[in-house]
Amino acid sequence: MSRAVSLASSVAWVGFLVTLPLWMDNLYFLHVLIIAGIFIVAAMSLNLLLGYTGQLSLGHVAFFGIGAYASSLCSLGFEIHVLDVPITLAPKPVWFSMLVAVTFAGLCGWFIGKISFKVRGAYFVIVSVSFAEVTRLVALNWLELTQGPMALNNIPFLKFWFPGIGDVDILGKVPNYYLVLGVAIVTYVIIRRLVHSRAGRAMIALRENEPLATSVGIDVTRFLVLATVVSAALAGLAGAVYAHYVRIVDPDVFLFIYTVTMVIMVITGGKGTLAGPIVGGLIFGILPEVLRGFEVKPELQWIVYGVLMILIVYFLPDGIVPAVRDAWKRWTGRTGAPPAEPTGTAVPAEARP
Amino acid sequence: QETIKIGVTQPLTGAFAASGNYVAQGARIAEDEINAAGGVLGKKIQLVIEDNKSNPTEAVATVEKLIVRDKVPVIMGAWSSTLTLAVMPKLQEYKVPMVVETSSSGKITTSGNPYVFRISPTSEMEAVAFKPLVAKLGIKKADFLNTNNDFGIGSAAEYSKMLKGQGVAVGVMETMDPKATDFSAQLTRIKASGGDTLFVTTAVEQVTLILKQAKELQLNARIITTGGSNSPDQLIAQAGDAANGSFHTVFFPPWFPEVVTNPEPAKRYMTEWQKRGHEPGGLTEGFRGYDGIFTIAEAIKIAGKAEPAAIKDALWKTKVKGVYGNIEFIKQGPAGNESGQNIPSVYLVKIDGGKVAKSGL
Amino acid sequence: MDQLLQHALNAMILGGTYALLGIGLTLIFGIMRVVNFTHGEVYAFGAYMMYMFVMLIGANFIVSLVLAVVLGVMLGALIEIVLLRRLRGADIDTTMLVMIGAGIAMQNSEQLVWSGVAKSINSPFPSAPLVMGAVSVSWTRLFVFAVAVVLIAATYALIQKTRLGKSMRATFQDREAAALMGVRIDRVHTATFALGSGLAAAAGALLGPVFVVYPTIGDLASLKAFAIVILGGLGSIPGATIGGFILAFMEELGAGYVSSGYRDAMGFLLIIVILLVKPTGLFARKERIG
Amino acid sequence: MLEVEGLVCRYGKVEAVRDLTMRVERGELVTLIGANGAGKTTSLKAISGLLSPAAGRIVFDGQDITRASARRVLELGIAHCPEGRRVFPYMTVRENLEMGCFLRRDADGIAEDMDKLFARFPILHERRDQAAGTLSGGEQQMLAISRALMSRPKLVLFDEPSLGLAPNLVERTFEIIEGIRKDGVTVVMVEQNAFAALELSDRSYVLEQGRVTLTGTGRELLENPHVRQAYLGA
Amino acid sequence: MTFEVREGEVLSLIGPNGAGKTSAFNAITGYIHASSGSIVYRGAPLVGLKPNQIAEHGVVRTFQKTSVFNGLTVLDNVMVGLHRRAKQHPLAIMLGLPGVRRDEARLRDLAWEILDLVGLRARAEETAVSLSYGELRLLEVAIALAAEPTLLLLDEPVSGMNPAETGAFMALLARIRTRGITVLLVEHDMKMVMGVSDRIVCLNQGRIIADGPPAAIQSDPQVIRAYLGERYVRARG
Ligand SMILES: Nc1ncnc2c1ncn2[C@@H]1O[C@H](COP(=O)(O)OP(=O)(O)OP(=O)(O)O)[C@@H](O)[C@H]1O
Ligand SMILES: Nc1ncnc2c1ncn2[C@@H]1O[C@H](COP(=O)(O)OP(=O)(O)OP(=O)(O)O)[C@@H](O)[C@H]1O
Ligand SMILES: [Mg+2]
Ligand SMILES: [Mg+2]
Repeated sequence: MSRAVSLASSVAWVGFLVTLPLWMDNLYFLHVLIIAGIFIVAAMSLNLLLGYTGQLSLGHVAFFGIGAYASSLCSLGFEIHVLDVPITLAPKPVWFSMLVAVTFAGLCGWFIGKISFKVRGAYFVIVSVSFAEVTRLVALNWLELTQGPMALNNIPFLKFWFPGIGDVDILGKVPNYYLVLGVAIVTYVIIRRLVHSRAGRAMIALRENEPLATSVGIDVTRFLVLATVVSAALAGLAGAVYAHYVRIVDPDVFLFIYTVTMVIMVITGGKGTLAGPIVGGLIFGILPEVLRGFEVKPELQWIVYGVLMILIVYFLPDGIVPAVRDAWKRWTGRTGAPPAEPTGTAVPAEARP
Repeated sequence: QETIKIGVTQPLTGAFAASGNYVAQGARIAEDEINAAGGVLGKKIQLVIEDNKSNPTEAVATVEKLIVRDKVPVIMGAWSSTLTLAVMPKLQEYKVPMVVETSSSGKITTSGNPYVFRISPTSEMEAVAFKPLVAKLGIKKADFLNTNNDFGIGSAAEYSKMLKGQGVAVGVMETMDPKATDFSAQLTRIKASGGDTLFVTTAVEQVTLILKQAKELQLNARIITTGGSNSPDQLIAQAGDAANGSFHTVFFPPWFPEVVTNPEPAKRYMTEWQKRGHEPGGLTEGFRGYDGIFTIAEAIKIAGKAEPAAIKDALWKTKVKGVYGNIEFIKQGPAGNESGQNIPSVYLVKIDGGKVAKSGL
Repeated sequence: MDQLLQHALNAMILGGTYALLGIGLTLIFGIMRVVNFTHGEVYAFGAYMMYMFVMLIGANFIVSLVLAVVLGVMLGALIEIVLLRRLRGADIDTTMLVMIGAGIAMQNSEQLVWSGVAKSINSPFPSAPLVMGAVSVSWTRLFVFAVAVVLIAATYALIQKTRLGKSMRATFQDREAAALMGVRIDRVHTATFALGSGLAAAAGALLGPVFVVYPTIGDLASLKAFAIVILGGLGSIPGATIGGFILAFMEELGAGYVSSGYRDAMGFLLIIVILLVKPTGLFARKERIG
Repeated sequence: MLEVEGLVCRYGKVEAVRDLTMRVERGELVTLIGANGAGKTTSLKAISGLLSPAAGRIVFDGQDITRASARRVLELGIAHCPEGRRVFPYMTVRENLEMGCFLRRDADGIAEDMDKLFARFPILHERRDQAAGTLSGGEQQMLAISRALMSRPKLVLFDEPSLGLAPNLVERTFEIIEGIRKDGVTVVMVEQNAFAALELSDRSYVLEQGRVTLTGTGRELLENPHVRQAYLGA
Repeated sequence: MTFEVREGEVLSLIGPNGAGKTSAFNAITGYIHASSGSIVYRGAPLVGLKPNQIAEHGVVRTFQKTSVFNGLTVLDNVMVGLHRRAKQHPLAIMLGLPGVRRDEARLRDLAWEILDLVGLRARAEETAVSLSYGELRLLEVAIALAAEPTLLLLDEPVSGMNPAETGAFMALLARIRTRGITVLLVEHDMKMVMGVSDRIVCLNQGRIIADGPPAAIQSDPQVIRAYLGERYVRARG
């Protein structure tokens, strides 16, 4: 796609999304879009790790949950006792809490990045899952701080001050919709800039061939940690937005299924592509609601969801966005399409060194 | 023909699935009975039942869905105290009343939410009712094992306060996650504590396992379950002889329907339950849904229209002869924002030789 | 002291089934490198089959156990043939995604068929426990432990003493070269997956009567199985066995002396610590660069 | 002994081999030469059953093996020593050799063959309990050759056996291959080292873009100006 | 073993398989840790540094097994190689400062220049997997060159190439030399080794058995016995 076409289409998209609440009066659908949007932000952040550095993080929800809890706790205030010494925090404004949450999630990302990038591949998968489980169990059991299974309730909503308009409450569907839209655009821009730079290339290089990447002077740990920090901070942002929208968080935000949802969005959309998580997020964010329209049992909906996932992997193994892009290339008759995937009966296995 | 929608949010899956499903089945019986008798205000009622998956955030989502998408004027739910507490702000936000059929935490009616109307007893009511039995059972030292949610923690707090007031020593207070299945560590500790009575507060699935595992570990303390969601019949069926000797509070004793305040609706409910082939073990739970829907239907009748504000006002005037007893609401909580609370009866039963026996209360 | 002994006994018994679960997964994840999210579902399947045979059909307990395991093996073979065979050579993420999809579909099918309500299974063993001084253990758990030990030994022998074991290793190191040696690749894949699944089903069928059965029991089981595999080193059967017992002891002692709420966190903390101290896992393989 | 007729192989839409015809007589040493990507490896894979050809016929000892499985082809007596070594990296040298005779059941014969190979390649004997993945490139190649011989094949397909070997080992390798041939085993060899290969071979085929463009005895091709210019760098 | 590479020369390392050539490369570039001994480059000790830190000193290698970034285009492969020459701070990147864009443009020009040098300009937009084998090996060198080496280590760059392709590669090596880059070469192709080296070191079992100009090495009896073999000598003459 030429630059002009892509620019025009992104302007059209943003225009469409900005005007959507003006003519869409189905509040429930707006709600679905908000939740999908929050997950898209999380999926975009996951894509930075999964798609660009090639590190399969199955604990990404930990950062999302940490963001949600940090922002909620900061805005609600708390009093805890560490070794009988009371520590209290007075409630802070929501915007400030969200900043704290993003920073804190980023710090957790830094910590996890530092300690876990000694291990790669399958081990990293498990370390990340373990990290998410541990955070969930802490949220579940540290009653004094998190209320455990009783959930943090009555989380305040965000207030913005706009010049000329004054205070705006981000409460209810429409304001939250715009908030999520804004956050999503910012996330997109940050990730886009990152991947089209030295840093992004370093990450991709690590994914493609780590020994070779280090041989040309790329500091593996540094860029993996950078990717985790940015990714964790953005996921934390998504979590904070989520918490102040639904206004309740419980330890189940750390559930594995949410990571899975993000992974599904990234991979079906097309990992390592900028638009992939958005497309995947829209499909898998809205699909459950579409299925609900058929008035079938929820279990059946989920079965369809699972089967659909399998079919997408079979028929669009690289994800939807690359498939569409290839189709577009073929349609516009461009040459230089990448060679067809090996589909011979015997696909050669990688020879070991 | 247009119908009047009534929202129901129950845990149909997850940790509290058994109880949630029973409540939903009881609610269905009430729905059919009301519709067979011509519905309310000349319209049929229609239950919209959503599964809150035993999770507070999901519970909020179901209430949101019921109100925003299905536009129900009134809701019944959400079984567990935690789930109920979670959805309460949404009721306030959308100004829709909810009848609470199971939850026991005191906070629900004391936090100043004028949209909740509870027909089930609070833990405090239960503990107070239990007081005379302390001496009768000869309790000297008690241990606690409860879920670490509002239901379990609230109950343990009320009971331990009451017991201390009676001069009973309190040993260990162990908690568990509502989804846990292996309690050997907690029970080993409780055994080491050496109390004569163990108070257990959780849903029936975990009670079954606790009875079995206590027996395996030779825990000799008398086990008393509180909260009324312990389905003695199911315990007998699933825990076998490990259930013998345990005590259970219930709010409806189907084994002796003669003792209840209103035998008439109780018999109707029990007959229909049997006819539909539902689990007999669910009788002690299903009646909550049955009563809840009747209460709501009566309120709609009094309101004269299916609108949230009108129904809320009408609930204060509602009087129903239910399985729970004579249901009517008294005011609780801060003045101006009171919640409704019903005062039902509490019963204590004992399992002996694979049978449920009366036991004092 | 009594308390410690009791905890140790509990851990020993639990370790047997953990080991079973871990060995099953080490075959599939450790050797085949399939991040198998159906493992927990096959575990649940085994438990539900046990429920069906014992409680609904009223079959003999031992017969039911055998049937549940056999069906688990068949289910594993089916998953491999239908879902994985066409993905030969695909990367680890792709197969993982398919397995997640399959896991979601399976879990919800279970929910659809059996409802979300927990089921319990009666065991034919006397409910009075075996008492040894201050400690006691139920006969059911003892039986579970014995069967687990037998299954572990049998699997170990199968991998070590048979040609199947060697062809498995060859196949998953270099599929094409193994084919050139005369190994029937498709069969090895199916056999490995089926064997692993059979062990998961066995673990489910054994633990079903000890605890209760509900559709999501597989979730935590699967995560723990992954933990065990990592602890013991990918693909190592003795490793998975030891890992299973380590995890059980960690959990039980942690629950007994630290906090029961953090019971399930113990294993995960252990993984994090071990991988930090020894980043390549307990049993690292040598690889060369260049 | 081996006849290939009109062989066509595709990878997706890429036609790697188009219309290849060649024959190998019993006891012959036949080489295939050609530039990178000419389809040499693909042809060998088709013969040994790793690839199913899109068209054509492959007959070995009177049996049609066009779409036979790799196992069947091996049973009939064709061993394939693949390009790029392809040893089992996490198995020891000995285990690799044992895999080579996976289909054989004669323990004595196996032991005898293994001793013979260890005598030929003392370095393998020295490293018999080391994981094959840690061997140097050349060591791995020796292992791969030995492994192919462990099945006592009638016909061996060698795909670039001298790749990455030191000159003296290249020489040794060719000696070994000559030796194998002297033992009565038929050999088909793909080689980049065209000079040595042509010198050694009875007959040779030149592959260009999936087709045979030239054929003749090794000596004839060595003299051929086109071959000299394109493959011998003269 | 002890040997020295002189500024600006092409030094070849030869020796039987398993002699330790790749291991020596790995030790120099930090992929394995030498058990003892020292590696000093232009006065700076390299032992104990990580591969990327060693690359910072201008010591860059290629790999025995062909190694490029498979999924990227040829141009992007080289862009990755230019990592060391980029000046972009992560925060500047995320904020989208104009300096970053300028730097990107500069890198792109550098990348084209390198592609011209190795002769891959025409294939710049193709993904690396679709290159022929010979082109892949050129790309490897291009990536290494992009990292601005002062010492370039090549591990068997022409293995698997036919004589014609090898000739082309030798020409490239000559062009690299004119840039003042020192080259350390490991190769089994004697035509190449003898053709391009200033000096040859022959290893056997981890030890140096000969060191000298090509002509001397070719006739060194120890080298012939351990490495070259009789036939090679006969063939030459
Ligand atoms: N798995 C594959 N998928 C797609 N194309 C392939 C695959 N393997 C080989 N090819 C293509 O098929 C053609 C023939 O490849 P083949 O490996 O048979 O060549 P070759 O003659 O053995 O070359 P070399 O000398 O490099 O080993 C080449 O164009 C190659 O790119
Ligand atoms: N990770 C390892 N573990 C054990 N031994 C190793 C390891 N890596 C290399 N070796 C051994 O060290 C020796 C030197 O290997 P190296 O790869 O350096 O040889 P080389 O000279 O490059 O040979 P070639 O020319 O065949 O590539 C070999 O005998 C090899 O088996
Ligand atoms: Mg080839
Ligand atoms: Mg080497």
